[in-house]
Amino acid sequence: MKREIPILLTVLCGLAITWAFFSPLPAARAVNAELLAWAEVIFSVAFLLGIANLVRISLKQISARHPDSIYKVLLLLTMFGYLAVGLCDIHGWLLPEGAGAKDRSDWIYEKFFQPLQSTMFSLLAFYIASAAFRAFRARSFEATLLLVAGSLVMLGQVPMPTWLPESAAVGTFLQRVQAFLMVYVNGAGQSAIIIGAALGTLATGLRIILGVERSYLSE
Amino acid sequence: MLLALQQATEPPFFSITAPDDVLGAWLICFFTLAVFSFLYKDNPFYKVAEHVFVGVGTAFYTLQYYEEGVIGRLYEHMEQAGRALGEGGSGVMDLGGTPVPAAWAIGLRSVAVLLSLMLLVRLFRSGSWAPRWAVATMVGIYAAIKMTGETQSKLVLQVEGLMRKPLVNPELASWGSDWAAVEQTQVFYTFANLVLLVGVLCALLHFVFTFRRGKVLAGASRVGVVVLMLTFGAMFGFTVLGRYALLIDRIDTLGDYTGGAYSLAPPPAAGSAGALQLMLSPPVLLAVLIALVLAVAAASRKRSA
Amino acid sequence: MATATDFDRRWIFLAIGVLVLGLYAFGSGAPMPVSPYVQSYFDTIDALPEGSVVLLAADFDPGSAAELLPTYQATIHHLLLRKLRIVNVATWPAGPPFTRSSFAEIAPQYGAVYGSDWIELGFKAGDDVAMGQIGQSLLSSFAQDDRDKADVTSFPIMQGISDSFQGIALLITMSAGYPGVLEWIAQAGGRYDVPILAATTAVQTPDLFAYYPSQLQGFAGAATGATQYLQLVVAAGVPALEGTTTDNQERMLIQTYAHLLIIGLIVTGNVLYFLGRRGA
Amino acid sequence: MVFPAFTALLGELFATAGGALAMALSQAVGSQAVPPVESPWWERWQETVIDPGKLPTFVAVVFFGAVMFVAQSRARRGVEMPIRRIGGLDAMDEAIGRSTEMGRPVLYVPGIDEIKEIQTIYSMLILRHVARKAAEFGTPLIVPVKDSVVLTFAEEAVKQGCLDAGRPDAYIADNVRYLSNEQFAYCAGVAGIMNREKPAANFMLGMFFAESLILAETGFASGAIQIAGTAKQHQLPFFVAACDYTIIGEEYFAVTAYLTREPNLLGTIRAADVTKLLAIAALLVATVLGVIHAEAHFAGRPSAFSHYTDLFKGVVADD
Repeated sequence: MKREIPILLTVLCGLAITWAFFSPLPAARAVNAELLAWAEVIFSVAFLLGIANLVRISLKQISARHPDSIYKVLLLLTMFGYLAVGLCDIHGWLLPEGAGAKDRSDWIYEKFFQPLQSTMFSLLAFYIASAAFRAFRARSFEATLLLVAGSLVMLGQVPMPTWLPESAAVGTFLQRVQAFLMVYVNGAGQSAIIIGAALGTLATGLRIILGVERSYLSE
Repeated sequence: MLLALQQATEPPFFSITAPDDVLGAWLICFFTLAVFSFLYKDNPFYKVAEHVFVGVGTAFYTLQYYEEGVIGRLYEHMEQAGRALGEGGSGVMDLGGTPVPAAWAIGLRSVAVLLSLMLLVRLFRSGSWAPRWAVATMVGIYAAIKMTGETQSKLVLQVEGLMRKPLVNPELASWGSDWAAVEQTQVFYTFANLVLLVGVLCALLHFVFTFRRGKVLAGASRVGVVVLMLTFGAMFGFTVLGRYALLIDRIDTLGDYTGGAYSLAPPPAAGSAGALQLMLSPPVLLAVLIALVLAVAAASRKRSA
Repeated sequence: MATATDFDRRWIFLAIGVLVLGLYAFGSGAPMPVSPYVQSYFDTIDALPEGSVVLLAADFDPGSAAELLPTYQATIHHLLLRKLRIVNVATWPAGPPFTRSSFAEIAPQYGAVYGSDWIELGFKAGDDVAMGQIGQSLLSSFAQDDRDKADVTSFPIMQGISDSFQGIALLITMSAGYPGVLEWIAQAGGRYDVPILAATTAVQTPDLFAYYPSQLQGFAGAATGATQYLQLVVAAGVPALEGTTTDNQERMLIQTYAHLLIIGLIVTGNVLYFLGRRGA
Repeated sequence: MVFPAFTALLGELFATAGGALAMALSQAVGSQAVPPVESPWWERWQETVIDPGKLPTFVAVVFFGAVMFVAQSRARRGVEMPIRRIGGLDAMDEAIGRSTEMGRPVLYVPGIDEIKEIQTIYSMLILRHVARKAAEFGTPLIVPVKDSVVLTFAEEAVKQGCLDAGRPDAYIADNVRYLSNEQFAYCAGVAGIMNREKPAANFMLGMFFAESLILAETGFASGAIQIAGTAKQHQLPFFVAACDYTIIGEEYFAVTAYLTREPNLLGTIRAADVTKLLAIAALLVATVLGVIHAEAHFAGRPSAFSHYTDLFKGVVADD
């Protein structure tokens, strides 16, 4: 009961989708669309569980007088506040007159979520600079190749400063070298990596839909 | 000069319909500067920003998946099927472009409802077997989707795509005259595609593990590593480009809010420099405040240490 | 380890901050040469006959909007300039707000009418699964449009569209990662021979060269591709974008000095490291 | 030629079975009628069983499955299957030994993705091996995780590792720590461990995203030997530039096969190798044909080269 039925479900759904992919029949498209909808519904509900986990851990830290508990309260307030506004927008409750359907959630999105996420990622520009000085060493032939190619591509992607003599010619030359490196050498490397990754996905996918790979079940 | 020009229309203090409002400007500047303050040291401003980010982020993605996965795929689907089954309805529904009897549509979709409910059991009894049925279904569907799609486009069509880059193109002139034309010549074309072909073959051979390493395989693997390292170099170059594009955009956003309309100070009398107004504009004022608080905290810690 | 690397890395952070802020306030840009794959992104759109329907996917979020929003808005300008009709979808939840704000600003400039010149179908969950469904049958993937919540088939723009991308001349995606252009190629390009164009973030751009030009007709990669494409669209007759273009050119100049600084840091870091090792 | 005979047989088999199954299913689902049966198997086959555009993918999947099955059964029967040396693996013992001499802990970061990502599952297999080595050397092993489900898997792997080394007492529950489920908060937490507890060996194996740069740099600055590995290519440039040893792309999957010698894994690697060699052969044939038929190809005339590449596109050229 615990393991046989789930594995049977995985194999049945996996083979149904595979049959639907290869079969030209109209019935295949219906089967494919239905199973895709199942996956979407289950994935959405599974995502709701993510909230339960986050709330449980935050409440545990608040009750345990964790030094950061004031921030955990802030986390829960902003989360449930945005959830409440979002739900009202989706179902159209308490809609202020003159405002579009999604304006309230868009406002929270633009003033809270957008600046926070993009600034978090922009910190990496600083970390790359400190890593460039402190950690990127030409310790081996391979690492040296990487740093040289990286520098070449960096220079080939940007306009040359105008005070540089012949900046236009140098700029075009570097861009041509970078284009050759990208289209042919990087093209070759990427193709090999992509074919390798596809074989990995094919192997793992086959083992999952034939019921051989079961490690995801033993949670 | 990139400093923002005066806003044409006067932005309201708070409005959810206007593209920009003063309260929004102050919030954006506070969160941007609070995250940047982490570069100096982890501090209360950063902790506020980090926890608001986790709260708002979790809520945002949950709303999207609720609206699409639960409302869209369940509620609206069942409603549509119900209308089709009703007296005026045709009894048939469209599913993936194929007409399907509405009764079947409801029956099949309720299986997804059942599986989702089994997933929720994990909230009450953590060790129970029920959630595994839902996870197993989802994993089976996604694994098959990925396997079929990627075998087609990343294996078969990728190899086929490489074949369509032949070594010889008879239509090209054999030698070029100036530098710009050299790329249109036969010699460059053949050399470039030879580099591509040999590069792919050697990189693939580098990832062959279970065959005995003869001289040929070891040599090809060496060339393969060179190709891979140049590829990683190219990716490194592009990552640097991307991160700085993002940083410049954040600084540009702060620049936009130095405009007078957002500042606490009233617009300057004609002719006098807007220095006071700039000082009290959201980015500048908040930056100074945060720096002051951190400096005072650092000084008091040094005295007490 | 070498003492050279023990010094406080915040000096480097300060150097980066001063460089970027200084150049942002006082720097000025210059036009760039256009790479072949960006030129073919422009030419593929230009070659479409008037009135063809284009599927435009906003697959990005705030974190990647800095690199993709300029190209997204320039593409909308370019499509409306060439009198092409746009069906907007998104496989990233954070996409639709950008679609709403961009069309609210750009559509009036071309007198575009919602429902016949463009339509917003909103977000579809399911990653590659969603793309497979959109490719398989667009009409059943979106029962209602995202703006008026009206039945999709009631809009004139959707009339000519049926399953397997029939009626859709071109697929363009603003791709920030997964799901993105690679999954569109797998789920749509691999099954229905619809031409695909993409604008991508810098991190994802190197992957695309393996697909160009056999499975991906053209792409505007990273801020560089965005700037070059903006130059082409302004030259094609979109004065409204001149401001954004000079902005982007000024940003590219900041990138130039930032890259020179990074290369300088790598070189000095290695020189000190090797001197330190030989000296110790 | 063997090929047409084989497809004829397969076609007949599929057409009858496939046709019946498809007919039953489409009747049940109520879609339009299926074409009459008497047309030759090839037309029926195209209508009912397999879309001709997908034929090459179908052949690829069936071929790969067959080779994998054969290789796995041979591996189970103990047929020796050599796996080439991977730099990062030999350095593992040396790195853990160094930590023991310096009396410092070992750090193992299993990536930041959930358990459904295959790289995270394989990272647990490697973690068990590293835990065994650490227990044998008697060095504490710290495992920070970002996902509560991965936490349970990691605890299990370390416990098993200590048992494998015959030292169940070496397992310290507090050393497997759930830090945060937010990417950069987790990264700040791991950086804190690197700076405070100063591990002398850092293993970073699994699925990483933008935070890999911060981990690699902080680890380098703390003076630890760093061995990193991931299958996805995006984070490899930073690992190669900042770490002592890097396990690249598919080498990552070979690590688990190399360490565990599990027949399933060995069979998979073997099948991937055989398919790669076949892809290389197919490419070489295409190159030769391409040179011979260059004029025809660019003039758009059908030639042996165009027929050959069409095979991979699945378009059956009706010449």
